[in-house]
Amino acid sequence: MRNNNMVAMILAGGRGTRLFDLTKKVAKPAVHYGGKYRIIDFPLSNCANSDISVVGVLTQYESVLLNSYVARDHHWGLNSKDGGVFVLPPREKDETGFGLYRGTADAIGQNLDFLDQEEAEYVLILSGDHIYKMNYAKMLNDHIKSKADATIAVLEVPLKEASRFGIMNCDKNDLIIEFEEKPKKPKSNLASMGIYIFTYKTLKKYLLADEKNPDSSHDFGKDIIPNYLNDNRVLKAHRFVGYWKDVGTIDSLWEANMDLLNNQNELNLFDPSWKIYTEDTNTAPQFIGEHAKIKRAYITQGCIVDGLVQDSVLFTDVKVGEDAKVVDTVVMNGAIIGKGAKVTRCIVAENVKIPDHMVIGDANSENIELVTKNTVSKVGVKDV
Amino acid sequence: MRNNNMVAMILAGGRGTRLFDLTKKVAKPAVHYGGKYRIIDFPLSNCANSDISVVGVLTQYESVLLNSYVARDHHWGLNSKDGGVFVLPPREKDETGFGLYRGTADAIGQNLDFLDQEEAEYVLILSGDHIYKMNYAKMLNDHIKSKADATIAVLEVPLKEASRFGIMNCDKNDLIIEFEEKPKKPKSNLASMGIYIFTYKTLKKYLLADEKNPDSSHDFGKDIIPNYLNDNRVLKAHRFVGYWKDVGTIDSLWEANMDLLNNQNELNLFDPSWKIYTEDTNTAPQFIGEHAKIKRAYITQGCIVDGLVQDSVLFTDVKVGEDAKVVDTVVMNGAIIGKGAKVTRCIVAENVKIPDHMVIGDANSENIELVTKNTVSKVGVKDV
Amino acid sequence: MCNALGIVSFGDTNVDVLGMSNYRPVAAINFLGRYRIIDFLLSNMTNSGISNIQVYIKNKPRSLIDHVKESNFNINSKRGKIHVLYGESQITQEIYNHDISSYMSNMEFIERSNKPYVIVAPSHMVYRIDFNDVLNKHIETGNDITLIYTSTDHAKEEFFMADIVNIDSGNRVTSFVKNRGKYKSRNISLECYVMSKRLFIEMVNKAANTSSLYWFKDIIAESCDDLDIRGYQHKGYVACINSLPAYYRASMELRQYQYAKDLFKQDWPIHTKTNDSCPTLYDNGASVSNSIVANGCQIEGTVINSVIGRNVIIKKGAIVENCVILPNAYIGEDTKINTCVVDREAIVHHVKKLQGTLESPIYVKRRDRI
Amino acid sequence: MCNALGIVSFGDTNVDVLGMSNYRPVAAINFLGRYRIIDFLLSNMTNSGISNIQVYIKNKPRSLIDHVKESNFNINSKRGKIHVLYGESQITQEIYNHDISSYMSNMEFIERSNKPYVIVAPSHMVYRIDFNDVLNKHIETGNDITLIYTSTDHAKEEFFMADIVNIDSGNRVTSFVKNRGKYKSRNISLECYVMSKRLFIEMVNKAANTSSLYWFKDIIAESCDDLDIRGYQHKGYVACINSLPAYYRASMELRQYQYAKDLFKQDWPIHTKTNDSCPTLYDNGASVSNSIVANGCQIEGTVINSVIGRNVIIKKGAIVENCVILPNAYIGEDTKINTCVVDREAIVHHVKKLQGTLESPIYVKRRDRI
Repeated sequence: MRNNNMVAMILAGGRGTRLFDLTKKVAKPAVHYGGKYRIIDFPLSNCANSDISVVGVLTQYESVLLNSYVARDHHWGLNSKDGGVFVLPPREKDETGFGLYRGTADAIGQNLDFLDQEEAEYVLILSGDHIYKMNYAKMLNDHIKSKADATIAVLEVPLKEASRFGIMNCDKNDLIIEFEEKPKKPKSNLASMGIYIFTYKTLKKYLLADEKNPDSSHDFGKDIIPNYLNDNRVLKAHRFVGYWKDVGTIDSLWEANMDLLNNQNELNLFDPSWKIYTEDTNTAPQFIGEHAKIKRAYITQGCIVDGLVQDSVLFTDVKVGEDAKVVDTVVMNGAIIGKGAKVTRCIVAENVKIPDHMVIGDANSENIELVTKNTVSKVGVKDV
Repeated sequence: MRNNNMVAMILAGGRGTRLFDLTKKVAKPAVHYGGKYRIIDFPLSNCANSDISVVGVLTQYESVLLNSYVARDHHWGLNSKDGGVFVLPPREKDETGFGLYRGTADAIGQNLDFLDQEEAEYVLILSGDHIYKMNYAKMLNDHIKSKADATIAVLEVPLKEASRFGIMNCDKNDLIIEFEEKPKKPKSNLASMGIYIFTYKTLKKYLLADEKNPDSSHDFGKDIIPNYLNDNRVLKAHRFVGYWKDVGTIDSLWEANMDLLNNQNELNLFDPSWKIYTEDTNTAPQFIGEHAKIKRAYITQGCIVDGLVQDSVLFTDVKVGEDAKVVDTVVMNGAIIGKGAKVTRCIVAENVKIPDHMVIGDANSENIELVTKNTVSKVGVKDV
Repeated sequence: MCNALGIVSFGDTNVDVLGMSNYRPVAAINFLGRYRIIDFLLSNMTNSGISNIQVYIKNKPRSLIDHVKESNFNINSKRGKIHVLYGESQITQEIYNHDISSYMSNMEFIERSNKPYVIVAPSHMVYRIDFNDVLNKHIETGNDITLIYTSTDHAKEEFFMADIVNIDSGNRVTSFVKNRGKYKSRNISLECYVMSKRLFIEMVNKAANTSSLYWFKDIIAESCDDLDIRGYQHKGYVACINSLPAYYRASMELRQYQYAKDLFKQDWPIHTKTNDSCPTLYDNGASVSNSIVANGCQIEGTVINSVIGRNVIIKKGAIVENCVILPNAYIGEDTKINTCVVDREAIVHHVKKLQGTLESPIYVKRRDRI
Repeated sequence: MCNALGIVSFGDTNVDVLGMSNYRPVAAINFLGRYRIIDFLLSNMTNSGISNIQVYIKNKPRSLIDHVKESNFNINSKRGKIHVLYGESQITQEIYNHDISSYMSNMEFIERSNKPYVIVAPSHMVYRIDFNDVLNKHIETGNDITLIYTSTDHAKEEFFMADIVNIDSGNRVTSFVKNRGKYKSRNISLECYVMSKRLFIEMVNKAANTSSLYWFKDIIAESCDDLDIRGYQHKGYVACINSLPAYYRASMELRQYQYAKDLFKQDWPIHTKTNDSCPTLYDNGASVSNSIVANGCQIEGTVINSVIGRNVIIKKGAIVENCVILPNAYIGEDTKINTCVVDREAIVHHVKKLQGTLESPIYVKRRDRI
């Protein structure tokens, strides 16, 4: 279905350096989350659920896994005849030679031929590393109704935190009259979510001009939006209410996982009308052994649990041995918690094997501990 | 199905400069051929028909169309659960930074992580711009049976032409004892087709070593195969019999199309047991009008013909007006031959509109004329 | 985005393409070389943004299920679904095998849809329409049911046994009668109804309670006084394929580009199951004019005023005139056939001459060898 | 690459999982939380490289067609095909509705296959096998038919009414008898036959000509003397799901990892239709042990020794013990159920206590509300 000719472009080039070892071999949008998902499943599923059929994914850094992950577009039903998920890395061209993407706007600017080819009428710009559910079709309706040149999704944030965000100052019709990047004295609490709908014809002009501007940083927030405002273009703020999380740090990734233990959480992954689709793993159901004790946990297929799991999230194929204790912890795919081991307030990275009886993490720690293969080999085994 | 864990890697980075305007905006493997196909449909369909499920396509130059074309892997049935067509352009890595592919071997060498991830046991190296039908499963059997480290598909060529090819000199068991690139005095007529099967574990070692060799040109023919031979590795020649064409020039592209007019041609696209799959276009059937005269032609869906078509191939959505004459000509997708126009011994490029009554091409020309938008605007209209 | 559930109904007992429907439902009959009849309606629906569609069939579901499941109607494969439904319980008498009984036995699936509207249409009416226009008009007017009709001046020759719809000056549907070919100019119902899902379910239940022989169109006809049913005129080309002569006539009309171009628009693709056939080879000796030809054919003979299906072989000296040849058929050397419908995989070889008439074209059965 | 056509047969009249098979063929019954019974056989076939498979069913094809078409069995979507077949003509008497009549009415599809061998197997036998090993052995030995069997010491309790196969010292099959539970140790036929396609067609024709009541296994049994039928012993875990107690027993066995691990191997994925459910939330109050749990569940109660299907909700204070709960069922607050099989979408709410026995577990019907 190509009802509205809106093409989504997901910016997925982020290195996510504050996630340390989790992004050493994997781009941030491919980081695991919530038991069975990867972060980029959220924008991709939102696209599928919003009747968008063509999605470009702009990748750059360490993208082999991410590229082959998103290329299996049938996971999100995005394999319709005219649709698809298209990986768009930087590439060589006849005219311009070869270079990395210089910024968010340049990433789109270098792919105008793709947007032309897909006959885009509107372009939806998304980030590959946010966790939320949003109906972009409604946002497009808003964009069309308000005859805007660009529509920006905004979230109300507490005013005292507003200075950490790009803030939109609007008139009473939610038309944007001013944009301030991390203002010291914010005039409003409407923060940009980095989600934009542009009417493509206009955007193309601005991007072509921006490509040639040597002083530009080629960024939507810093260059394109201000240019639109300078030219008195119509910019609409589209208000979003609901769960939204940018998981930039180990602590915020852990928190976002812990949110799922709350059966009232706003993200509500149980909702059958807005499913988050992901890779179909060939794993068996969960085997809960005879010594298992499970107190408030979020557990997915392929896990084999024979110990205590409390206030924790277990990802695909995790094994928890007899007498092990996993508390306040996120255990990523394929990790093994040995017999009698005790893990508290940690994120255990993929495929890490915690030896029997090892004790790791601290119930009173300020920060969440990231447990990697290195950690395990460094820390001694403490028998308790 | 992942029966044999052979991953195919299609080298599709060629600029194809000798195809001039046909490859100005499109990489050579994406050039149209045979009415409804693109050249890369042949290796991709061969993979599908040989039970290969994972295919990497290494692209580089002007690849937006090629990338999004191959990414729609359901066209070749290559969208099985574990399978897929994966676009592999050069990319940024944590260790090495960012650079173009330096040669055929480097293209594979930069994607060892992909091959590792797909758990390749064997790697099949293909070129994206050859037209042929070949069962790679049989070649793999040959490779396994002869316990080879590498197997190279070879074609018997007339001895006098052998000096244009890479020639394999073999023992009586078809084991390769010597490789000569374009030898002045060829000792055999077995030419390499640029199709290799490597046992991955061995290949990986050679590629890693080659990456570090500053004197290497990073090419399979010039570096990797000679290194294998130097080390007395087992190299098998796999004999291929049948239609095979490298369409590097306008003339050879034209010839390859004309071959299809022969109902005995070896390529035999009518064979239901080895179909060549391609994009599914939403075109109507062919409409043959009341003034149409068709003498020996190969015509596909979407064409509307009301003139004379003789010894010609019409691609998707071509229109031939009343009283037009199309003779010894290849007319590419969407081109329009105006009323009373006369086109002889040409390739008419995509979407070119030949005005009514224009006369173009010459029955006695030495070379085939490529008709582009430029040609049409330059040449005057001659009424005959 | 069309906020409606699509329901493909099956035609009543007046729809029977003699001979051909022995092998498959009318919906699954090959049409214009590369399509099945149902492709036109399903493409109307999916192109209008309807991605949840129920296809009801009476019997012989296999060919239709295979076709629908293996076609690519360009909808999201997770969110959308084309669901082929049929009564699973055995119906003892054919007379009880009507649309109402199918809807009743699959009511669970209808109720499960979260769309507020339904668009019900049979597949044997072939035309091109954007259902968004109809639904928007329906919502704007606020009436109970909107019915699509076409106005024709050929009601004597075409649309035989279809429903004539009588419409008053206020565009309100007042009654229906069968077209028995008595009058030239009439409004013909395309049997496509737009209404709320709630009303649809109500009507189905009412029909079931009224009579166990009622079809959905019977309860509609009976409700003209109680409900506000409005007409929506469709102005483009319409073919009503409810008999073999009608099938033949539509094929002959649509092989001419001036008629066909109304169905085949660039921005309105007709989706179907691709067969991955190569282009058609017009070999030495071929002479083809005024015809539709699908891909994969090998033609060495003469083809005039005909529709040639996929992978058909026409040998030297054969003359095919005013014929409809279905996929994979074989017309042998020096065979002369005129005004025939040759079904799939049939071989015409030993019989050297066949001549039918417009009113009753000769039908060569599926896989027949003559 | 297994050079064989896969044929999934349906079980004879002794296969009937009471209650559950009213709603779907045995092949389509939900199993182990997230599978259908047929997934194990189909995965055996596709993992062995068989990409052309015919699934024969007796009746109620819909649930199985939907499941098979929407699952991803990891085969090339152009080259491979899993074709669900059934008799389209009405069979007047159930006694004539056997595998031979299905094969006969779909002989066209069997003949069309270009594979020289067939592997015929019913879906109600659950085990893990690489058919390449069997086929290679068959070709090596050069016998007519190879039959897979398992040796059990539990023939008194299990495989009731399955076929006991008698094998001589030369590994040749000499005769079959029904297992009526009299003896402890027996060789049980898995009803899986490997032979050339030519012989298969011959046998089907012979059966049809011999008696219109013959099943395929009848003609096999009759041919022990004339044909060289050899046994191939399968050594891994086998469950024979031919009745409700057998279904229940297999579920109880396989919820224990020491049995299940024989079926679930890393390099031998069991393919099924994904439902895209989120992980399971073990909420405050949950206590779960010795159980299999699928995804999408919300558990606030106690679960012991049970199999819990996808999207099941178990409310506070509920105790589920020794039960098999199928997808989308709801177990209300303070409900205590023991030794029950609760079918899909059933709601156990008002009845606060249910207690079955091993020989006859209580069965709560699909969509029941009790």
